[in-house]
Amino acid sequence: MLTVTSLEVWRGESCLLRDLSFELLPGQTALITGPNGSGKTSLLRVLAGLALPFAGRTQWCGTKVHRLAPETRSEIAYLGHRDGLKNELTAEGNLQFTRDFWNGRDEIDRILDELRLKPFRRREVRRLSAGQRRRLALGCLRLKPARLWLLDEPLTNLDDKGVGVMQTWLQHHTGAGGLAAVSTHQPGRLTGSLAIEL
Amino acid sequence: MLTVTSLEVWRGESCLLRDLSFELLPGQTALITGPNGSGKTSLLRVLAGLALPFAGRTQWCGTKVHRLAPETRSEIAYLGHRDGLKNELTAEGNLQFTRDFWNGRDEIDRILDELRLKPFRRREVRRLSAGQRRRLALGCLRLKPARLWLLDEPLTNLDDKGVGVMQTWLQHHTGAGGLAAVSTHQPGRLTGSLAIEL
Amino acid sequence: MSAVPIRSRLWRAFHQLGSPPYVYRLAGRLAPWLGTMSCVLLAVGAFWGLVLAPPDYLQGDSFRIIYIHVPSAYLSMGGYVLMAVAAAIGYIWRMKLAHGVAVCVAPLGAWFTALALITGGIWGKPTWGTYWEWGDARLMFELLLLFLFIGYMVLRMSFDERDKADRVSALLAVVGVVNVPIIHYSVEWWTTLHQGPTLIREGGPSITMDMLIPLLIMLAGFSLFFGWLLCKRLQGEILRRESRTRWVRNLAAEAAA
Amino acid sequence: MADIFICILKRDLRLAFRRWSELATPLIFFVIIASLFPLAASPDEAQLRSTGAAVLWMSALLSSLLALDGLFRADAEDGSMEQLILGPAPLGLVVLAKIVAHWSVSGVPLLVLAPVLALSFYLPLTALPGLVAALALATPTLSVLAAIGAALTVSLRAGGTIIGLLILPLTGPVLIFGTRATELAALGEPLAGPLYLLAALAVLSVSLGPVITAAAVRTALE
Amino acid sequence: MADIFICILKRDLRLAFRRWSELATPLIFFVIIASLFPLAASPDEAQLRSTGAAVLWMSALLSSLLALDGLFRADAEDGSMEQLILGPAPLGLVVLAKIVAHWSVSGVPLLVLAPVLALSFYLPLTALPGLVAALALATPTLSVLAAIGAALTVSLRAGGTIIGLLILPLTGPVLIFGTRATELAALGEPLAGPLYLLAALAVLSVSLGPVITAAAVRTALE
Ligand code: HEM
Ligand SMILES: Nc1ncnc2c1ncn2[C@@H]1O[C@H](COP(=O)(O)OP(=O)(O)OP(=O)(O)O)[C@@H](O)[C@H]1O
Ligand SMILES: Nc1ncnc2c1ncn2[C@@H]1O[C@H](COP(=O)(O)OP(=O)(O)OP(=O)(O)O)[C@@H](O)[C@H]1O
Ligand SMILES: [Mg+2]
Ligand SMILES: [Mg+2]
Repeated sequence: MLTVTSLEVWRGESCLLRDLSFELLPGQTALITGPNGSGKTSLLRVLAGLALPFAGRTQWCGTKVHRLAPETRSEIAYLGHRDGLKNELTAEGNLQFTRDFWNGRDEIDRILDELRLKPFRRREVRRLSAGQRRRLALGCLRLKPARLWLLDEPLTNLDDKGVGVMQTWLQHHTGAGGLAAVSTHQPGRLTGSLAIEL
Repeated sequence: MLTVTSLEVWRGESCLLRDLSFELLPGQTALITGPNGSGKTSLLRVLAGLALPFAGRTQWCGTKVHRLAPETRSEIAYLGHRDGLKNELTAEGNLQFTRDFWNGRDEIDRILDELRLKPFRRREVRRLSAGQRRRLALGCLRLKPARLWLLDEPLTNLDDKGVGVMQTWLQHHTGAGGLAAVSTHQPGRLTGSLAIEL
Repeated sequence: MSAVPIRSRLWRAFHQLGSPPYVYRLAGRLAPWLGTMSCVLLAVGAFWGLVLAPPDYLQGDSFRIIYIHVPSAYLSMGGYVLMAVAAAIGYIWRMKLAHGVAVCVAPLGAWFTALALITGGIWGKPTWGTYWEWGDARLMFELLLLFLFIGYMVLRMSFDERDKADRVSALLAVVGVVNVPIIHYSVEWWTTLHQGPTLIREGGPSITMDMLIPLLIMLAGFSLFFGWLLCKRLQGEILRRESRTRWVRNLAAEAAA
Repeated sequence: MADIFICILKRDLRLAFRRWSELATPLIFFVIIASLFPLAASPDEAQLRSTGAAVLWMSALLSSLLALDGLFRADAEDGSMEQLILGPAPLGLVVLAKIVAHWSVSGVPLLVLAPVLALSFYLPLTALPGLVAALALATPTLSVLAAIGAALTVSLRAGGTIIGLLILPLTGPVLIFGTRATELAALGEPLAGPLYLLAALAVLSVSLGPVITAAAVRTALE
Repeated sequence: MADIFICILKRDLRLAFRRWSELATPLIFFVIIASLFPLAASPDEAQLRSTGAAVLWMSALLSSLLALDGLFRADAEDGSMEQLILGPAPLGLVVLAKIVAHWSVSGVPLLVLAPVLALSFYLPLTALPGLVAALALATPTLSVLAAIGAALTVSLRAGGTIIGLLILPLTGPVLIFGTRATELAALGEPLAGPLYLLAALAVLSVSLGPVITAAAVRTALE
């Protein structure tokens, strides 16, 4: 129910995408691939409503994404190159905040467990390793009651186990009727029903 | 000629490495692997002399790394999780600064070309995509007249072509008698003569 | 024509004002008129004010700087309001051209503010015995208005994407508009050296006719001069903003031919 | 709504307390400025009394500007701001909660400390309630103005310094009414006039400020 | 050695000019502080003259502190500092170059502007050379002190404000000698005494400061 119609995205002086249209239905995953600088991040930011397209529309259930009311906006969850965690809070503190702000699921313990972050739950985020931070960011994503996941290279810095967890979660999410658009440089490690090559 | 003798590295309350010893000779590449949080970054920072080990020694040509005189120190080049580029300078400006500061090779054009960053040479770094930035950081590394490369997940955010370039450069570097210690989560994409599993 | 309801005619006019080529041509056509009219008015007003009008019974001839001071002071404030309104329109309706207007007004407004400050200072010496009085509210807020103009320009220049610069600095322009009424009422709210309202006040202007008329003429002349400068700058700004569009390239081709 | 407000408030307060230095320093800044000043000026009583109010207000203004400089920067740099923008609450509300959190760790202690400093500037004891009232009404406005400045410059590296340029012109009225109130209080005269004006400014800025700030944050990070 | 110094100097100057607003704003900050102050205080000439010097020095101090806050923070956050630490030059030299670069974009314009402000505070014309000389000797010390503070706080999020806490007490002597020199100059008396002291402080801080700063940076990033 994410509908993209003849989208055109510019960055500075150059046109990155022209006339991109696709429709993402419940249960589908779109894998966005393309060389460095081809516009994956720019596209995902437009889909999230963080940036405006030059032309064309991106609609979520019929409404333009940057016009969504706050309640509906929370059906979309975005995870960019940056993790969006607070360095000064503990791992658990970050998850708690996400849960309270997004009015999310109460599954912090289970998520910490699956991510193997239990031993670090009381450690400040800035003392975590790069991969541990990325895991935590994925944990925050998982807490949100969102139906559409927009993920920008979620596998960065993850080890094999971490990749495995992400794969399971993604299957779970789409299996329950969720949608996902994921950019990645390792398309072999994720499965998608829709391939968007930039 | 990097000699590591019974190294012990702590981070906060926990011991990450105990009694690690190895020797890296000219022409060799050490691949450092291990799950998230196993201490790859910590080890590389110790090897570079940025952090002090709890016990044991790391020596470069017989001198402890954090005691190296500035001239010898420049034989070691380190690239961490962060790119170490100035956002406000152009791609070319960053390379030029690295060349001047390190008294490095005069190969900016060739490097920009190999990295396919020629079209972006005059673009400020903060307007580059994540992968383009990582490429540029690798370009800076390549300019330095260093014999030992310490690379922390150099392939992050790179596309296939970028990975290819890195592979070639690494072969080139070790082929010419250089040394390298590289941490990675994708050991399949790099070849090493020494495997260090944490 | 008469069948078109007024609402939609207004709407069409508004729409046309959003079209760069239309405004470019409009500004090109208006500029010569504004230029000549302002020259004439300024010449007449200057002659009348500086030669014909009688000297002030209190201040002698030094009062004649009023013919520069008051118009530039009014224009500094009017300019700010114009800038803020244009910026607001640009922000709300995403109209790039309105941002262009705000951008053009800013330096003009800053110059007129500076002129008001300088002429006020010069005038202050003979009347108040000092060029500048720290702590006089009108003077301070006029200075702050200059800082606001400068702040707007500095903020714009610190962004390197024009779109973002437009939209972010528009917000600053809008917030800063509170300064304008403060400047106007400062002489009533605080006891100041500066004299109270003379022209815009209840019960009509408190100034003799033979001083008032040349002042009004100068006021009109200055305003038209401002408009002329604005048209000129706006044309340049439009070309810069639209340099990648077909009509500008056609224009350049015509000019070359 | 209310629980989202409280949730952001709690987060920002917790962050502030994690970095207790951040909490203490605007204050100490305020104290040091206000106490270095008499050192630099000649410390004679009559003169100190007459400039005291101005120095107090200037340093209150500067320390609140400094405290708020990082209000959005940290969030913007680590990507949290994007998450807050996309969250299920109106951004204006989030911004308001952040401002309130910041005010309660930077403004409130200032209210407590100001009387002490005022006494050291030889202001009469009877003037203190007036001074505190004026500060209590003025600091919210200052916080909101600083927040607007912080939002406008959030994507600029030079934010810290440019904010001063953008916002100080707007703080003029607050500063004038504030010192006026302090002086009236020192003379023992009624000071309802300037206090009303300060209150009006506070209402205006607290109601409109967050909306403008939210727009600025959103635009700057676009 | 020399070319590495110049190379860092060039880099930092270029970074400053890329963000020319960063260059202009400490200055404008300085002007605004110094011009808002009389608005808050009662603007009578005799009093302005007597507090003028103090206000000038306070605002010079604050604007140079603000300008230097980010001296190492930006480099530390994007990972460049690690590269500079591991580079082929003694870190003290690198730090010195960075301080010089910053001083020449924040201190020098201040020297140019101060006389103008001094005149508007009714300082006599003959006092200006003394004022400029004092500022020229004092600003390097202030820059070095600010750099030490910036280095000590580089790994803390709240650097911006804690820097004031750490550094302001140390600036006491500079401030005292500086205003003393200005006052002497205003009275037309010989001011060699405070100038010598300022010069001694400058020599001391420029020779020892960079080494201390380098050590602080290295430890902070360990
Ligand atoms: C630097 C000093 C001065 C500044 C910054 C200044 C500023 C201004 C401003 C901003 C206005 C427009 C106010 C409004 O329309 O609400 C104004 C108007 C005026 N000024 Fe000045 N002024 C200065 C000095 C003087 C002096 C010395 C005189 C004469 C004694 C003077 C006489 C006037 C008059 C007659 C008006 C028209 C008032 C009205 O119609 O409301 N000004 N000035
Ligand atoms: N500043 C710190 N204080 C305390 N513990 C830390 C600090 N930094 C990292 N750690 C801990 O040290 C361990 C090793 O971290 P390190 O960054 O070396 O891991 P890594 O192998 O590089 O992991 P990754 O693959 O995720 O990058 C982790 O468990 C981490 O939580
Ligand atoms: N702020 C900006 N201004 C101008 N151009 C930009 C800006 N940000 C990115 N670009 C350019 O836009 C293009 C697309 O960037 P984007 O980040 O979307 O790429 P990407 O597909 O995500 O790449 P990567 O795989 O490296 O993450 C790049 O060529 C980049 O240089
Ligand atoms: Mg990307
Ligand atoms: Mg690591």
